[in-house]
Amino acid sequence: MPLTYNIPMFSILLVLMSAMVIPFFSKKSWGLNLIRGVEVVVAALSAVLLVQLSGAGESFTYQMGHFPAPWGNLLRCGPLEALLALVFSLVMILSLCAGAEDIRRDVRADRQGSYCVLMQLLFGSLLAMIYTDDLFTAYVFIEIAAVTACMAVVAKESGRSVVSAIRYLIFSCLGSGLVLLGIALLYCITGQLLCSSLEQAVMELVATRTYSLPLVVSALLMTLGLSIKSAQFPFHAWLPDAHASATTASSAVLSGLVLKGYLIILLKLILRVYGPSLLATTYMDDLLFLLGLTGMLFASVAALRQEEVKSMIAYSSSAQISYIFLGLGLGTDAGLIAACYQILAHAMTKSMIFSGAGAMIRASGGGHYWSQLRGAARRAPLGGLAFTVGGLSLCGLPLLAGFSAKYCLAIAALDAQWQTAPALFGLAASSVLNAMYYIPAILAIWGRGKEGERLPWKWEREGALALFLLCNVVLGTAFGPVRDLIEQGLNLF
Amino acid sequence: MLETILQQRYYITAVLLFSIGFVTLFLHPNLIKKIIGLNLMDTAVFLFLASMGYIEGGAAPIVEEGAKASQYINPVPGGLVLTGIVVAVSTTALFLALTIRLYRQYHSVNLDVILMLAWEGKAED
Amino acid sequence: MKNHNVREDWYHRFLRWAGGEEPEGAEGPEDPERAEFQEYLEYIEAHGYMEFGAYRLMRFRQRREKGLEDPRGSLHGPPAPEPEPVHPPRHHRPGKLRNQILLYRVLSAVIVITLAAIFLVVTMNLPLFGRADSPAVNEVSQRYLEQGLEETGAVNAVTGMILDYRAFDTFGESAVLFAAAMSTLLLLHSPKSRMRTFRGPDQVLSQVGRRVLPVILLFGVYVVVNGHLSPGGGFSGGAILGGGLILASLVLGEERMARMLPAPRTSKITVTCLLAYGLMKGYSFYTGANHVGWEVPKGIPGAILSGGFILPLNLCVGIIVACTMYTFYSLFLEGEG
Amino acid sequence: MIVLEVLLLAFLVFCALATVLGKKMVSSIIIFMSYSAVMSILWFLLESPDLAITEAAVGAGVTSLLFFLTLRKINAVKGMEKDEES
Repeated sequence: MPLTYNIPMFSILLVLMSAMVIPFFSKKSWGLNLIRGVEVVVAALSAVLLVQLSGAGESFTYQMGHFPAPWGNLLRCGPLEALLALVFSLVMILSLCAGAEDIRRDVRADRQGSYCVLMQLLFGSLLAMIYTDDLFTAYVFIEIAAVTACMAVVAKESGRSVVSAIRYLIFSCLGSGLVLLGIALLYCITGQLLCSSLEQAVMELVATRTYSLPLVVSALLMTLGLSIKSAQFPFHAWLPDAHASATTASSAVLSGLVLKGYLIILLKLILRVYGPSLLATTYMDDLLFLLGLTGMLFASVAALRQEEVKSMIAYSSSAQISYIFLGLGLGTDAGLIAACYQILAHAMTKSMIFSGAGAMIRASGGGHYWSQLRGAARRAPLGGLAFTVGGLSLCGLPLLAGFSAKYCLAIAALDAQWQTAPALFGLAASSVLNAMYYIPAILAIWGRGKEGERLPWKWEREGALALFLLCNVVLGTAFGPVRDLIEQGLNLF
Repeated sequence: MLETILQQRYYITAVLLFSIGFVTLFLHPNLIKKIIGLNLMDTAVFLFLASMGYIEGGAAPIVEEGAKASQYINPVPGGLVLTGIVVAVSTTALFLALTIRLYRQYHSVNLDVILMLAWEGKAED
Repeated sequence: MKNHNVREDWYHRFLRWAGGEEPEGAEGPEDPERAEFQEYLEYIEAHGYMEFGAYRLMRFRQRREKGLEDPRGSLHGPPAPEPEPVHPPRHHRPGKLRNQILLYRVLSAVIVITLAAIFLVVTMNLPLFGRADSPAVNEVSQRYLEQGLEETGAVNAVTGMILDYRAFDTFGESAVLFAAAMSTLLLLHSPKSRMRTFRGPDQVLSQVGRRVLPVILLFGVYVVVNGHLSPGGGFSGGAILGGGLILASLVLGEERMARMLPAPRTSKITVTCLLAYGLMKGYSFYTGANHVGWEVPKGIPGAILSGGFILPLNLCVGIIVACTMYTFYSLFLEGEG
Repeated sequence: MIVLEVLLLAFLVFCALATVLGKKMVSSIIIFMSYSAVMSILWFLLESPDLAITEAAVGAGVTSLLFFLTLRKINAVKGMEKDEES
């Protein structure tokens, strides 16, 4: 076995254990530097793995311990997982760099160590969700993500953040309860927990037509639980407050990454456990499609009415998550590719927008209403640029990441059956709605506002924002290669 | 029918408890009750799992050398439940800590009242 | 509310304790805030628990009518330089609370009935309870039971499974505990509370506790150490040990306990054990997947020093759980008095 | 045996309803404690002593203790008003 195959296990353990080392340091700044350093290492390792796997066109399973497949825990990695790990670690580093000042200001000095621990545990749990092939392991790491994400919200000292954190926790617990019951039901009728063995067992059950009701109900329960956790439209009530009241880095990570972690599990359920054909016969994919379609429109309409910049961005996250559901619900390979593209594009774009908005809010002395942000982009030019590019990307300006994802989705919709017209209509309407709230916002921040100090130049923040911009443009222009990579990854998933 | 009900008694209790706990966590305005609901929900799933592992006539899985698997109950659900219990207690502790923090600020454990106070506070900023 | 003449049984004393009252004259009755608190409590009792906080809202309104400044102003960050023309919140009017409660009740009844109906139909279609031919009994559990003894060296199949076959889950679970401990630390610990007043041990409790405490601690250690031989293991033993530590803090007084196990020390112990756990499992993950390296000898099944890494892992998990439980307790107690 | 089991299970559901619908939070939590105790007995009957021990220590012990501490905290308002005004 090549040495590089150890990378998934090694990166998960490295991240989790680096989080556990932090309490030993008494100097506060070390924590942040340590976790960023570890993330750089993980990003580099994932890049190496990605190059190797996509070059060889293979995927592999890695047994955790001395015991083979159905007995021990298993990790599974192919090009798609490596790509996701790479993008996630990049987003994590850049968000933490761009939001570093806000962390120092918003989080009390004696709590910054704990904050770093929790962020790193969150990242570790996301990595584990990407790589794991075992449903129960996935559940455990979902819970870690729930606990730590909730604390990422509450780390900022304000009454509002505690209120939104508790709502977040309530919904998280509801979601994980449903997921756990779904896993238990599935275990009850198949006796397996590993995805690969589950797939066989489920196929057998479908062929012999036994236990079909529990099977469908378990799929429903898990889908419902995961869509509550990823704030898909009717269940998004907790999202805007939680994401808006957190500190900048937390908002960027929560919106960009945490929601996607749950969707990756959903993707695994669809592809590895139930299989697309079962979903089609039980109309599950139509359900996903309709959820996505309504979410695209309603969440965008809700975003229109927001007077706070971060609330608006948070609602827009819910709308963008719906695109992923739409892609999953199309039920075709192209739809799945589009969903994965949207996962990557939205991870990059949304965290960039949050970071840019954080810089602008800082430049306006903490005001987060639109009227206070008038002219903020002149005070924090790179932050304003990041917000502008991100907004335009979500509206669908060509050559940016958001456009490529939408294009992918539109191509996928053309091949679908009855879904073509509604999907295209939804895409168009939601793009118009996106433009309706992002364009006025962009005009407002570049407009003439009250005079203020320019935000002092910090390499940490400006560098991170510039890299964000670069990544976004790369993801938008390198449409072909990225799409091929995803396609290869999905074939090997 | 009645025989099946009697046979599946554990599963039936578990799903009843799950629905009670789920709704309490979802809709009860009192935060303490919500946390109790969370615990009910989790223990319900654990009961479901634990009863799934039971085999009539099986012994606890303290194995002896050369024994047949059929002498014992299935140990897998037991292990899962052990993991789950600890996860549940962690979430509960976090939830309770958040409740205490909220109470310090709003002097209430009723989520509706808290939300109302928070909204008023926001409007007056 | 206090009635010293009647001898109360322990239950009522306990109820009063849980109700937040201090034992026997801990403070003077002339405290003005105390009177206000009493009024508050009476209001709550008159209106049932649903109305918690409504009194506060009422007082808040009264103050605002009198033109006093908003006491909660400091809670929501520095006041904005220009007051915003924000719409008054539409869906959180106080008069609506009662309707909301009604709505909640109806909705909960409906949801309970639907959920229960769906699940009941599902349970009727599940494999029958207690049968040996249910799908969950398959080659996986068979191997755990039949070959677990030689493969892991643990007599207790459950311990062998969670610490050897499925050790990654267990690592994740310890990480959840650690995350929860860090979160409560972040939420409830404040440097101000170093000046907290320590309460001495309660007389009756201390007499009983002194005799029970060693037994509990010993039992906890036994359960942890024998985790691979008898029922129990790191989690159950750790929880018992944690309970013992909590009892110790009640018996010996929090001050002595806090000197012996201050919060930084517990977190360092926890972290050391977690790291040890991670290193041991990292080693066996690596060697297991690559089929290289030295394998830990399994020992004679049934002996205390057997099962390879299982005994040290159990010890680590036990210490992690015990420390975390104690951390929860001490943090929840912090800032009282 | 089966009668005992059914009785215990019915008691569980009853406890769950009582603890959710009860007015007094203290008594709710006491009922929750007995719920956990019954649950641990049931797991003992299901031949899972590991779970029974853990549930008895965690559910009936630590969780309930945390609940009581929280109740004590949230009813003890003393000194909080002062904090906010300063």
